[in-house]
Amino acid sequence: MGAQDQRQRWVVWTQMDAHRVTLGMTRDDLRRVYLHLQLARLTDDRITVLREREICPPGPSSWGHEAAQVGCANALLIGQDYLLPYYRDLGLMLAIGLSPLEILLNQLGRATDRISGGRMRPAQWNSKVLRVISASGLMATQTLHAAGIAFALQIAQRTEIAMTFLGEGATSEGDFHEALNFASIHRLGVVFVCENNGIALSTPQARQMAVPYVADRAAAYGMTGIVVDGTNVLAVISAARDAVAQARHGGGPTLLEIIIPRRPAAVSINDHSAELADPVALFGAYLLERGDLTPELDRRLARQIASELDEAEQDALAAPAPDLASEEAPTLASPQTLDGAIRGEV
Amino acid sequence: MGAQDQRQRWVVWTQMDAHRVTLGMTRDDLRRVYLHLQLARLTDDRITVLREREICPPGPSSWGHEAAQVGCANALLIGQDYLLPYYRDLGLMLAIGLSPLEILLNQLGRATDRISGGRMRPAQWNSKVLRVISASGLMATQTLHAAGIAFALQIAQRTEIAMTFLGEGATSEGDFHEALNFASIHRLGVVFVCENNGIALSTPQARQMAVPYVADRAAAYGMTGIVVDGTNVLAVISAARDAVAQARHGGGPTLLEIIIPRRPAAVSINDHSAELADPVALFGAYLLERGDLTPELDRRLARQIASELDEAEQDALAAPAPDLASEEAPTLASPQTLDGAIRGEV
Amino acid sequence: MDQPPASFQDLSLVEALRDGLREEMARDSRIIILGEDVSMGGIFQATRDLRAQFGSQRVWDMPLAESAIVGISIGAALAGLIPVAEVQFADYLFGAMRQIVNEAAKMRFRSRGDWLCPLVIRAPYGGGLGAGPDHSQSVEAFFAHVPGLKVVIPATAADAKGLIKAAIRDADPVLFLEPKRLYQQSNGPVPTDDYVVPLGQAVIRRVGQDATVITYGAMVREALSAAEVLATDDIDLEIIDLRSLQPLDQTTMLTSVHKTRRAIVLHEDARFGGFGAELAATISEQCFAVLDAPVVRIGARHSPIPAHPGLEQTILPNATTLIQAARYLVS
Amino acid sequence: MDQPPASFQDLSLVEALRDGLREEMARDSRIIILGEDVSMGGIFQATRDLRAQFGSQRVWDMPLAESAIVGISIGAALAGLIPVAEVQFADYLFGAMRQIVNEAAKMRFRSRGDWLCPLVIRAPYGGGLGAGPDHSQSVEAFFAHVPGLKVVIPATAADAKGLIKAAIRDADPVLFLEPKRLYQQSNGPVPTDDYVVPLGQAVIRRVGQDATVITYGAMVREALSAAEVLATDDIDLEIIDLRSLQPLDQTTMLTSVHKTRRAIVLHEDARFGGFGAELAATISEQCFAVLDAPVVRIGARHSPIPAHPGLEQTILPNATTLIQAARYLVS
Ligand SMILES: Cc1ncc(C[n+]2csc(CCOP(=O)(O)OP(=O)(O)O)c2C)c(N)n1
Ligand SMILES: Cc1ncc(C[n+]2csc(CCOP(=O)(O)OP(=O)(O)O)c2C)c(N)n1
Ligand SMILES: [Mg+2]
Ligand SMILES: [Mg+2]
Repeated sequence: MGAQDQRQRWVVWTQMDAHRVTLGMTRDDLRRVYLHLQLARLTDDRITVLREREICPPGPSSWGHEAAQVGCANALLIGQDYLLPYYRDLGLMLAIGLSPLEILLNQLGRATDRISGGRMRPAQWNSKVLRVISASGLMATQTLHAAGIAFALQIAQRTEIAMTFLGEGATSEGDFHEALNFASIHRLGVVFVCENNGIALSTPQARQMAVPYVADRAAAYGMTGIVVDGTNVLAVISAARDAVAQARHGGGPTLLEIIIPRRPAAVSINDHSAELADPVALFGAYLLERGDLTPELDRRLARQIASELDEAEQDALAAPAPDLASEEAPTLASPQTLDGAIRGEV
Repeated sequence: MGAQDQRQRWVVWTQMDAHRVTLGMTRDDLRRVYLHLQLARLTDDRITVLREREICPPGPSSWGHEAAQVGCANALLIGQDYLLPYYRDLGLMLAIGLSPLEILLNQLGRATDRISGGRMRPAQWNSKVLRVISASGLMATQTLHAAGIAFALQIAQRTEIAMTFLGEGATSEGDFHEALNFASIHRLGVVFVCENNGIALSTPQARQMAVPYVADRAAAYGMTGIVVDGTNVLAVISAARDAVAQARHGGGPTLLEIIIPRRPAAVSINDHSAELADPVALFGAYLLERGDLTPELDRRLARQIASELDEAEQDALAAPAPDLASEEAPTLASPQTLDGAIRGEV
Repeated sequence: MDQPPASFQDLSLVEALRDGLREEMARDSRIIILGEDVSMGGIFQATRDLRAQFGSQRVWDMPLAESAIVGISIGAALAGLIPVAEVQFADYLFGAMRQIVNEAAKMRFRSRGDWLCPLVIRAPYGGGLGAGPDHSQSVEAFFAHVPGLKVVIPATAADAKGLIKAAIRDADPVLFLEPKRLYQQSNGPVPTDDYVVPLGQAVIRRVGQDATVITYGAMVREALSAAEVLATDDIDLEIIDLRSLQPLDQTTMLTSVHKTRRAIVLHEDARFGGFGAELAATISEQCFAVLDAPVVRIGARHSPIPAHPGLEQTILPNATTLIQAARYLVS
Repeated sequence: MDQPPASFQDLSLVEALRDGLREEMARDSRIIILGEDVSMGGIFQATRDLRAQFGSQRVWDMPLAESAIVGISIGAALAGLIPVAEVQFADYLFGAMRQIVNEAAKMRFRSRGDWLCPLVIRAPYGGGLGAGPDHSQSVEAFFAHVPGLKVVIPATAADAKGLIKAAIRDADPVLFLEPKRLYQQSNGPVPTDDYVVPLGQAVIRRVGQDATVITYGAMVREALSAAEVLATDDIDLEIIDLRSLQPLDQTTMLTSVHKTRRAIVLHEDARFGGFGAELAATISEQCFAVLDAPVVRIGARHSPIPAHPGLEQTILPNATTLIQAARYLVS
């Protein structure tokens, strides 16, 4: 490990120490955060393997986004606040309570998938009980829904908030502007989280916008704009809690930008610069160093998750494929619209 | 005249003095500007009268917008730079060379109207020779066209620029965001002029945005944002020339916000606070005070414009109504699309 | 309505519509109105006085952004409100099409019924007012084609009231298109009591024997006045007002054509690819054995709609077009 | 093409398309390509290598904003370029609909011909790849209905090349819809020389006697394979590929139906309010006297299109649907 890495590590540890104190997090809290980070990472890894075996369809990875997502989850009242995530938010979904089995049923589009039951491609999240609004595959549309939900909550004088997620590419859409504008006019209780990984498919940020930070866009709306380091889960929790508190208590919306690290080309155990870019490894190293985690516990945790994933994989593979002809038909569209025309009608 | 008005006037005169020097404007230049302001005002007044007589259809007035529009016209290479105005830009059109007759033919939707020949409602400007792009009745769509034109000009390494106009209400549209974003990414030669009159139909600015100035939105794009007083035509010329120069020489786009005065309830000759809110009266008073205009010249000018308007009104009323059945049909839509279906085909 | 109600009033279409909105808002506090300039009543005064009556928490002026109007409404509906959004002109719906087609119409489907969008989008549509190519369009064909969306068009004051109530009470998104040239017209008596016109029920506006005219919106009036003229020629038209295009009442339409053996489909929108094509295709198929002549389809010429009233007339169909077509068909 | 050209190559649809783009770009330096991720070739690789060949001033990655892609293209066209814009999936066109319908399609009209928009909007459309409700839609009905817009859909590699050239050379806006499930398929030989397939000319893909199938896009293949199966039953289908919906070649279609006296209209899009309604209505009207049976219309069920391939199949039509319909019709 080079001197620079050492120094960098020291800086991060110190920041983390400060955050855990401010946040008042217990050892159990910290371990739960770490569990969620690992769960996100290992589930994503498992999906990658299943993709290579052509069992799961191709799709995005949440590598590097774990701290952003788990961090935000730690700021919410789960099951009360409304969530409008995007396709990359695997870690968010796991952290608020979806099980690996639910994730894999969704990946495989099984009949028992409660997310969409094969109607949507995987990772278009949805959960009635967790108040996750069903996501389309379109960029930035959900930001307006989030503002609309917060608007309704304000009218009803409720204290739940809405939190929505999108990539930096999606901020180029007109809907993003319209959503931020409306939310700021009425000081709505909504948090717009931008997971900025610097690229949109193949398009780098520089071809997407002329500003260094997405959060610079907050100025156009007189709204709070925050940039936070997405490798540091405690920093994310801290920023997300501030934004949520402001939203919940009438202080209006926040544009919370989380900088996602670039995935290093190859990761080896002794490569500490790679560790620094990996939010999961980083937090593990920190907890180990501070004695909040032991190597045994770490391994046990990984084994537990792996066996849960094994079981989930088996169950998901055994689950039945969906069947529109049966009981699910009425939710296809409203009953009336189904009557209209019959395929191959002669 | 109260002491405060006196003082305010003195401040404005001083500012104007400074601008005329910086701009290097001759007496003739100043008089031409004044002529254009008066032409805009008197043509608008005439249209109002014709509306009251139900000869012209209802429509927007350009009262108070004259200095904004005439000022911008004075920054352009007319017939070379591209213009994408909106319905309120009567003063701009007159200043770049449309005649009162052309305006009135358009108001009446006559066959000889070269703007749209009755295809569009009045004031949806268009002129091939003046490089004014035909305007729709939709808000903010033209901002993307302006960026697209500037983009093409940049690719062709030309030095013409594009200037587009819109109200503050129209900035809420997603297209506005997408246009500014694209223009700033490529540092295009385009000036976005916002004529901020504080209201959109019945909706005040406070229900349109949470920022005090439209120009605050420039920060979201890393672009130049300028606010200028729309009662002071020389200040507008100065700001518009800066923006145009920057656009023409590769410095990128500007969001130029011009604050339009609210029309005072009633205007009397001795009401100087009203004079201060009226960009035409204000500039006239300034030129009189500085000896660049005499009362006789002022009256002669008004008479000349009035008689031109009289003539234009007569000619426009005498002009024929459009006739789609005749020579104009081919421009209706592309020839093929006209063939398709015939009204009342049996 | 099934039973004729007790008493009637004479109202314009826009007044009746407003009454419907008012009664529903009084009935259900979840209903909110939002749109550009709605607090002062909107351009056509459909929401006049509602803010005064129901307060500022029920009637909201929106920023000038149509995608936001629909997208915010979707969100508000998801959180339990029943938004009635006004889009100032139907032509502006194209700016909200992404939210309408890809979001509102698909929400029930994609969430397996977990999330519904009980929202109404109201928009004045159509020509006849010299409003030009981007303020005169008929847009029903674009939306009736979208699975998951309902499309409703009243032609009378009574239906404006009864249908807006049904639309508001529907659990799914409804596009409510108002023929703006009829706003100020009083056409038919409006029942004073609380009634609902169910979606998906056409009505026979005139009983006749010689040919069936299937139409909706502003063309209903044109059809009725054409029928008056033709009656003097001994041509007796049956006139059906569809009222709702999705769901579509095929039964009323097909039963009538089985009786008259001749059909004319009439709408103001461009003929090519218009909703009339669906109607004509269905009738041609279902009444193949009984039709005495091809179904006649009348619509606008395939052109943008000019603003100048004289020009506009040369593009849009009207009673005269129908009269010519009916004479040709029945002769 | 009128004369069969000298030599042929075997290319996939997307390769032929790319060849067409490449040849046009070499011919006319005003042509630029723009869209999301086009410099790396786009999701379906239609623009691969074009940046390398023509330089960064001819191929532009756009921000993630579809209204901008079309609006910027309109501006560039007005200033003298010929933009060929890619919208990554046709479903995203709804986000650009305001610019397409109210701006591009009306520019010639409203300016009395002063300003033209010679631009092409390319978009992959349709299902069959398990891409779900908002990445599988067929959108032709929405756009063929718009006065001022042309709509073109190739079904073979050769046509992809010939039609994209015609679209680029057209003076007005053209929506070019590419059946994405055919991208990687080689279907038919592609002439190597410079040729153009004029817009508005249908082609007879198979000559037959018993019934005419009018179709386009991905359904052409389904129709051809259904015809093979049916030939063993002694049912002989004539198959017409429209290639362009606006302008529409009515002559080829009507002449064929006059010959076979039976017609089936087939498309992948939802049947209700789909473009097939226009075709069926026109045939029913123009061939009234000769039709032996009602025109059969086949399209998708009125539902969003599910992602799961098994579910998707239950919604979209295919060769089997056509086989059943043809047997019923001809029996
Ligand atoms: C309206 C729309 N346009 C384009 C796409 C295609 N698309 C899917 S993901 C993507 C890139 C998104 O990038 P970003 O917002 O930065 O999110 P990231 O995947 O990087 O997290 C694009 C262009 C889409 N799904 N929807
Ligand atoms: C897309 C669209 N939405 C709404 C309208 C209706 N409309 C016409 S003018 C106007 C207000 C515009 O206000 P602003 O942009 O401030 O311009 P101003 O008239 O004040 O100069 C509105 C809402 C429209 N023409 N287009
Ligand atoms: Mg990204
Ligand atoms: Mg304004």
